[in-house]
Amino acid sequence: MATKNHDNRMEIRLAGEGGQGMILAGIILAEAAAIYDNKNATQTQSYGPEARGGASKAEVVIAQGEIDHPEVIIADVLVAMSQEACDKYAGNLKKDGLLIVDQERVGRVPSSRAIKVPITRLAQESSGKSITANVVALGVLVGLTDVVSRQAIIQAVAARAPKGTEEMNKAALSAGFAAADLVGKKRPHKA
Amino acid sequence: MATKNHDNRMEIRLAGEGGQGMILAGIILAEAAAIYDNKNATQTQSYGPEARGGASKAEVVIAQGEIDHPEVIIADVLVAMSQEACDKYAGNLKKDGLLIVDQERVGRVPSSRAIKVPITRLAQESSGKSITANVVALGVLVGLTDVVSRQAIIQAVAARAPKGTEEMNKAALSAGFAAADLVGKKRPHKA
Amino acid sequence: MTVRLMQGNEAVGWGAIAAGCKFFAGYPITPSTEIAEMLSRELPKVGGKFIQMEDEIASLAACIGASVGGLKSLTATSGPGFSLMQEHIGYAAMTEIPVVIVDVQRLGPSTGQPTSASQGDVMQSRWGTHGDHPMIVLSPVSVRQSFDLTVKAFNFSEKYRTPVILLTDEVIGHMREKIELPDFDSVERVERIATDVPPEWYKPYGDSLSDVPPMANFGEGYRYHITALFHDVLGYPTTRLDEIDPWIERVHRKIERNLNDIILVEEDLSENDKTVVVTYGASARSARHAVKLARQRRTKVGMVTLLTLWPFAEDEISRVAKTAKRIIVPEMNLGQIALEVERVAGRNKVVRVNRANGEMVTPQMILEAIEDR
Amino acid sequence: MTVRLMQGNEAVGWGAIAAGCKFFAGYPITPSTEIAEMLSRELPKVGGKFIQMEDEIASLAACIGASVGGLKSLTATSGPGFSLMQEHIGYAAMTEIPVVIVDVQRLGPSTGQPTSASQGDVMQSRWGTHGDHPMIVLSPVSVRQSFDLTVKAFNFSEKYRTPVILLTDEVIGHMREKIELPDFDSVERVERIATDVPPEWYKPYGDSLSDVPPMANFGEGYRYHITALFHDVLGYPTTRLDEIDPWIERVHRKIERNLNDIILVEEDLSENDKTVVVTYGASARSARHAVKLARQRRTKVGMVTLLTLWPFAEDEISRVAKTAKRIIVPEMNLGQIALEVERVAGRNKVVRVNRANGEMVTPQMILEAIEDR
Amino acid sequence: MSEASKVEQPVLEVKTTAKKGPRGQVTIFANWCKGCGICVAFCPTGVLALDDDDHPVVVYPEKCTGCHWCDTHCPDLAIIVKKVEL
Amino acid sequence: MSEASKVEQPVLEVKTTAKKGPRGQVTIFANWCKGCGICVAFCPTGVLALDDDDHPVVVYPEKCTGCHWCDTHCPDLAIIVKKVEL
Amino acid sequence: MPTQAEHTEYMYLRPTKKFPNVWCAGCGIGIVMGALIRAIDRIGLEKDDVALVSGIGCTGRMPVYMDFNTMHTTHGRALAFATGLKIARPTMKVITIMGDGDAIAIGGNHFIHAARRNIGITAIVVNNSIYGMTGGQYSPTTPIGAKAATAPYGNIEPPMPICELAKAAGATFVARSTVYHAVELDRFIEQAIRKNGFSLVEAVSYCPTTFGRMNKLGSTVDMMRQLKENSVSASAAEKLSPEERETKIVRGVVHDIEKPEYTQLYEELIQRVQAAQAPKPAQA
Amino acid sequence: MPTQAEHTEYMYLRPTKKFPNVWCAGCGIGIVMGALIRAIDRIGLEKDDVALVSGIGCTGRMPVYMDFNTMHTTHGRALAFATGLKIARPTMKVITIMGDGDAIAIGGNHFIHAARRNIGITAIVVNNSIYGMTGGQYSPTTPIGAKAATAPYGNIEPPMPICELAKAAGATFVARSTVYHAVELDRFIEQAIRKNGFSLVEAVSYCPTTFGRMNKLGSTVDMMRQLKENSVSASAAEKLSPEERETKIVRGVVHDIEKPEYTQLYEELIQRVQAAQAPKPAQA
Ligand SMILES: Cc1ncc(C[n+]2csc(CCOP(=O)(O)OP(=O)(O)O)c2C)c(N)n1
Ligand SMILES: Cc1ncc(C[n+]2csc(CCOP(=O)(O)OP(=O)(O)O)c2C)c(N)n1
Ligand code: SF4
Ligand code: SF4
Ligand code: SF4
Ligand code: SF4
Ligand code: SF4
Ligand code: SF4
Ligand SMILES: [Mg+2]
Ligand SMILES: [Mg+2]
Repeated sequence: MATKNHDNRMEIRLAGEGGQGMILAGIILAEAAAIYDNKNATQTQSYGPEARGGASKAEVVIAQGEIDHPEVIIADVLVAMSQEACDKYAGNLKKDGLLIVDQERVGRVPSSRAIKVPITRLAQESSGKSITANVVALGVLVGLTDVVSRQAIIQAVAARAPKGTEEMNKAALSAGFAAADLVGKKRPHKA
Repeated sequence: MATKNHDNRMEIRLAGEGGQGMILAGIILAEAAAIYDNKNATQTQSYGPEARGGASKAEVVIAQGEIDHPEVIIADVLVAMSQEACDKYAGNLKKDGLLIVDQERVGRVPSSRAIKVPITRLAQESSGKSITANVVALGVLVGLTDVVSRQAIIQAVAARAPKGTEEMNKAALSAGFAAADLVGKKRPHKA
Repeated sequence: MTVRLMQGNEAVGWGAIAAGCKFFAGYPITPSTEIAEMLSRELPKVGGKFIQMEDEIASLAACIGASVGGLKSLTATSGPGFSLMQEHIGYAAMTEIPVVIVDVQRLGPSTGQPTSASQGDVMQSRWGTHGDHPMIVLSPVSVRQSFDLTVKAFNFSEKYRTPVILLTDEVIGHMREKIELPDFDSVERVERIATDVPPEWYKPYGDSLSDVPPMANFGEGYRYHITALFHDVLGYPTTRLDEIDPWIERVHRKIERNLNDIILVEEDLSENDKTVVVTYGASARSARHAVKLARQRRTKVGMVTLLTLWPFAEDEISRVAKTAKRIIVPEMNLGQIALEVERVAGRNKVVRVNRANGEMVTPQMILEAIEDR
Repeated sequence: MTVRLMQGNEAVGWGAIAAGCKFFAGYPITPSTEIAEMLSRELPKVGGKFIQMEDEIASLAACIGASVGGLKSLTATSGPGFSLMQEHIGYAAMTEIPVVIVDVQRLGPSTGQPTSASQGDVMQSRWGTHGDHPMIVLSPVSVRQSFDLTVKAFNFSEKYRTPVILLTDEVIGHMREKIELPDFDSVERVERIATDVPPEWYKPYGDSLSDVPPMANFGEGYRYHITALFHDVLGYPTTRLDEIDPWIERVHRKIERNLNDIILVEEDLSENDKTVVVTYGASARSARHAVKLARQRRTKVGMVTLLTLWPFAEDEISRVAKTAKRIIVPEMNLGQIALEVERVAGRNKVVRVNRANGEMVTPQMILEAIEDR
Repeated sequence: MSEASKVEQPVLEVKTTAKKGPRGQVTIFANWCKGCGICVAFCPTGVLALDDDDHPVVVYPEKCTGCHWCDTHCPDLAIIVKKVEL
Repeated sequence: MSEASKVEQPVLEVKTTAKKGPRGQVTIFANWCKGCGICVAFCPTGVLALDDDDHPVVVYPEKCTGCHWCDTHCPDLAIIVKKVEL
Repeated sequence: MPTQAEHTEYMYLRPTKKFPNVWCAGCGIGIVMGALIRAIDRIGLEKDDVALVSGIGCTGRMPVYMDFNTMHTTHGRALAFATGLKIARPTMKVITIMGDGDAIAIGGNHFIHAARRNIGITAIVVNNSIYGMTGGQYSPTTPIGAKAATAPYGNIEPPMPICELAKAAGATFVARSTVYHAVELDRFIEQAIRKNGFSLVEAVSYCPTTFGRMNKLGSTVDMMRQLKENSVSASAAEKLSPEERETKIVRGVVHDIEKPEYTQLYEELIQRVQAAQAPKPAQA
Repeated sequence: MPTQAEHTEYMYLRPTKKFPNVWCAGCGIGIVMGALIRAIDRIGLEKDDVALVSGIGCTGRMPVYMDFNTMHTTHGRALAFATGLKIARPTMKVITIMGDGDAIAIGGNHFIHAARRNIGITAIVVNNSIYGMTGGQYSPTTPIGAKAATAPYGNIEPPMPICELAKAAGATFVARSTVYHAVELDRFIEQAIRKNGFSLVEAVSYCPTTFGRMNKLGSTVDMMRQLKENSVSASAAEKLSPEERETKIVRGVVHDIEKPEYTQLYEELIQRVQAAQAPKPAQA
């Protein structure tokens, strides 16, 4: 559908496999927007077909004004952490939308404009744990798009980090920012 | 309501206490009409307010043609085997309707035209068992009104009598007929 | 067969036997218990089986299980038990397993008045379980129809692979009326459509030219899976929209395309009836009485008796509404089928005649509505 | 309180706490379980009690028992559990015991698709139990409303001595949104009307100037009887029509005379909207989106959001129908509230927009309906 | 309230060898009595009998030992036995 | 079918003092395996190990006694052990 | 002449609810009612502190006559309602009155879970081996071979041992007696009510109207006599052979142990949680 | 290299249903599935003669993978559906597969009544002490003190002894083992299926994803080890003190008796009724 979005509506989809923490990433992103940037945000999610494991997807909508339809209609940004996720959701991305993939997990991308970042590897390298890949992904996403401010995402990640993992997560986020800076700002065109 | 009844509709109510067999009497009467007189009949019933005992009431509607509303609208005949039953239902009797009461159980009657028969006593005397009072009542009712033929009620009673009680019930029915003959035919006026 | 005086409940039992029912599971409840009692006596005679379960939930579950095993199955209950059966009515609808459920309506809500009559479960019979699915509900007007519609209920349930509800009431269920049962061999019996493909090819939920896929019984060589999760044509769970949507469509289509077969109404109309009574169940008895009285008084009035309550006879009532100025809907509730009549015929045309205290709507009440112009 | 991102289900839990709820009994089921989980954590902190019962039937029973003991009580479930609760919803209605039931709708029928959304229980929430009785059903559109309407649900239930259903759905329940919870002390809380007569004079079901008799809690000196048989003003079973009829009338009257208080709608109408969207729950989010888009395109379109689904906003929709030529009813089911809209507004005016596969109705689908003249 | 009490096997105080004079005074409330006959059948000393109407009556008041069998077992709470101190 | 069978307490045939050569041939089907590590942890003779990807691999095939612990316990039916007749 | 008002039982009957009761002449349910009242009277409970919760059935009609907090719920669910009430009012003596069908057929699950939780409720089951109210269909306690309205050829299902079931599920006091042994019955009920935990008394009764008639067991008096003759005390039962014992109703306290009661554990939980929440006092 | 097709278990998997299964890595439910297949294989049943009926839960997902007549019913009601199926097909081996919540929480009543009737169904209960599928709420078998999603302060309800309950209710074969003891488990399942009557096998399992995580019990491997260490065979249990025994999972056959099976009794009833109905042959 046409996305003459009200109030600078931004639609972000984070998709991967169960266990990669994409839903948590969505929550953190929405919190960054809603609590720290004082915008509005909705976060929704869906689980894979089976009880455990399988695909997992979070959607975040961010806007200045009220958000009506809470789900992604057609994404401004897609972060795909698995090939399956990329295949499944790349079709529902705006023509000028931004596709970020984990370089090592997504071999085939549908467009040459896709931004490939070795997200999981950066997680391992920066924090010593590959499970911070979701935080690296947030760093890349925010670094590239400013859907929320860097300050906001830093606060949001810090607020959600379990005791003792604060530094690790901070490092992962910074690694994401750095990777984004390297790629160069490349915001999706907004209507 | 006005009772321009279709097809010679006759409405009979048999009321008494639980245990007096008034519902069985209703069934027998309806069977006499439906099976042995080849008319149509419906039989309905209601129980007292409480699980056991209390008031009990059977209604029988008999007609040549189809019977629509299956319950008594305003009775042509009321057989009351207890004071409570008489008090409760005498009001719902046609102006020219027939009221038959068990003389020894119903002290107050609402109209001097009520037919008083010592039904339970006749049962005891004729059959040796007061539980045949319901059959005596049928005898009186049929004897007085011809709602069904005597032959039909004789057959219907016989068909329902438990093994070994055939004679007893026959005697009770005859006692009812005899009592009716004594009172003299007094059919309710039919519209 | 001979002429007999019989209760509606008993006639339901005989209807089940005539239809080929071989299994009954139930839990006693007034005013339905006579059905269970007569079948506990009669089923073993025809090699059928009767079991009293620990509750109504288990009763319907056992019926569905027995149906999967190949036996035509029946349960019977009343309000409180019917409420408990709702989850499994949905299960049977979702898995498309034939089963017949009798609800002999009594006065509710809740325990209410067990020995009093009611038509209070009309909407529940359509909407009592969660989620969307079509439902066939039949409602008899007489003892004879209690027999006939029980047979119909079994036939519909097998023909369309669906639960069918026989919605009767305390008046019809307990009333005794003259009935001459037909020879059971002469009764039309529909059997479930057997598959004619070899087991490897069998698709329990699809691949049939009609909207009703053939149903294999367990134990006859067709091993397949049954689940009330949304499932694909093989019966396996699915979350794919391209498998869910067709299921929903097919299951509605199988009813909707066959409304001509399923919707049973009795019309007693003449050309330009300005007043029409739309009625069903016990109230139809009072309505007929009132209509005859009105006609005796030369009042023109038509009557439509719904034997199939659900799916609602939308076309029939629309047609009536074209000419009728007033549609009278007598019910032993506070207005349930009247909602549908209002929806289809227009609210302003409908005159509701309600009684919800356990007593029948009287002919007088209906007559007054007919004559009150 | 601070700004937070919160799920609708969690907001229901906080709404309960704010309303003074002190008891929760439930049985886990997706997608409602977060409500139970948060209350198992939060209730003991405020001296309240949480118990997981052996099933949903027992859960609602325990809530009713606790309410009789004086605690405001809540249960939460989804489709299959909601079907099981039907008998006791009727019990609470019949005995006039306040209790709040949350149904977080998921895709049915039957097991369906536990993690998918639906608005498939709208009719069930009104008609799911046997017999006739009124029912209050509220449906939130946002996380904040999940909080607010939970408070309302408790307040209505105490004020009118009735079960109240909060009919939410998987979208609203699981969605996270920005919310600033109010100071709980500032939230309006309605307490049940205490009796002011001495025990010998107390009539639990009558003798009050209003239609809602005061309710005494067990253990506080007013020993009385509760039964779901029809009962007299003292609570004793009765079969007398002159006691049954007044009960039925009063219980309906207590709702019908207070429609102004109970029926909550949000109207976004301008004078001569020829097209109006009537919506509720998750679909209202899509509808708002579509309406804004349409208005951007200079299409005139109004919108009515039903926060109270039952009793149905008959007057409001009648009013809208006077001027509107088309009323669009988007639902995540196959047309449920649309039935009522059709009944009240006329069938020919209503355009149904349905999706019953677990996905939200999209703004696009609604927009097309709006613009398709 | 929660102290555990010991399991006592109760012994009915039925002594059929009656001392002089009654030790119990029996009253039957006809309005509550349904005439089941339990009291009559089981009174250890034959104090009661059924009348023509199948209702119990006290026929040998002097034989009553006040054992309370009848009022303890009347399903309709229609009998009262009062101990009479000798 | 209904004859009652005796209760036998099964004895695992685990003999860690391996005879010469393997007595079992282990195959792991990676497409079914979820990498839970149960087989690796409990193989009595240490035939298996987890690779970098947390998936089991056969590292000492010759040690396998064919005891069937691993294929009996794999929750994903992802191992097959074939007895090798010596 | 004494008046009814002097009768102990009468003191606990509702002045506003008219007798005679609904039960058939001679029905044992009334005897259990008498026993219950005597037990409550002996313990000396305040009427306000007692709640009677019943399900549907002839037995379920018992509470309405008594002047306590009384609640007639739905068929089979008395214990679930009672659970909520007991949690709301832990100091109240909550007593459920159920028929065998009510407690063990449709209500079996609530029965075993109330027992498992060891919630401080007393369950009284009037076991007449039949569904009385609906007219004599077989129940889960109907003996094998007995006739019933839905077992015209004799029942083939083994009866459920109510007391043993309660014990296995976790009840802390379990006893069985009969309406013939009304004094023993009231003692057991007294013990059960005094118990701090889930307690069960199975009161074996009879239904002359349905079960008695269908199985040709004679009058009420005959059925009382059968209870007397077919039952033995636990101590006497020990002397019987297992086969003989099988055929007897064994009366006595089946089980009596101590275990923490549910609502008390919950109160402790609340205290624990609230204590952890309370701001720590500044160090002295 | 052997192919999967040679695997015994594989012969019983559905060719049309894709693996891997739905369960979390290392979940014990899959081990029970293997044990069940081995048991059926050993008995040598025809696939057509076996029906698997399950309820809702992670455990309830088991039947779909296996190439029998399989039915995934509603939560708690598997045994009620199975009862109808067994009556319709008395010669079929009907096996129900249930989680602890499924069988004993919402399904407790069907459980005790199937046992009471002694209907020839085999019930396999995978007891992981938790509601796995809904995310780890406490179940009627959760140990006292354990944390769960709805017991954040520790569970206060005593667990239900599943085997003892079945025994009290009337089951004729009852056994308990664990997924660590997979070979013993399949032997017990074999015995249970061979039994002509209601038979129960409690397969003690674990849920690493919910219960394990919330109670910090470590990995799947750790939880397996705990099963090994916390369980004893029945014979070993006899040598323990009662207190020690309390803390252990006792494995073994708890109960094994002979009693007429329900569907056989019903077949006899039918024969009896039909014989009485049949016209008497003319006297010779
Ligand atoms: C849900 C539900 N199912 C069935 C009934 C019908 N019913 C009422 S009482 C009863 C059984 C009565 O038997 P029991 O519990 O043993 O009590 P009794 O009458 O023998 O004292 C039944 C089945 C009901 N009221 N509600
Ligand atoms: C009537 C109903 N209530 C609740 C649920 C939700 N539910 C699904 S599975 C489950 C419990 C699962 O626990 P268990 O039976 O122990 O199986 P497990 O997942 O642990 O194997 C629940 C409560 C449901 N599907 N239906
Ligand atoms: S026991 Fe009671 S009811 Fe029965 S006869 Fe004696 S006094 Fe009357
Ligand atoms: S108290 Fe009653 S039973 Fe005892 S001796 Fe006196 S009359 Fe007889
Ligand atoms: S036990 Fe099975 S699933 Fe687990 S690691 Fe070994 S092969 Fe893989
Ligand atoms: S069969 Fe498996 S467990 Fe046994 S020794 Fe070989 S690899 Fe190890
Ligand atoms: S039917 Fe039976 S149980 Fe009910 S009151 Fe009569 S005798 Fe008692
Ligand atoms: S949640 Fe628990 S029980 Fe369910 S599959 Fe995962 S580990 Fe197994
Ligand atoms: Mg009983
Ligand atoms: Mg479990």
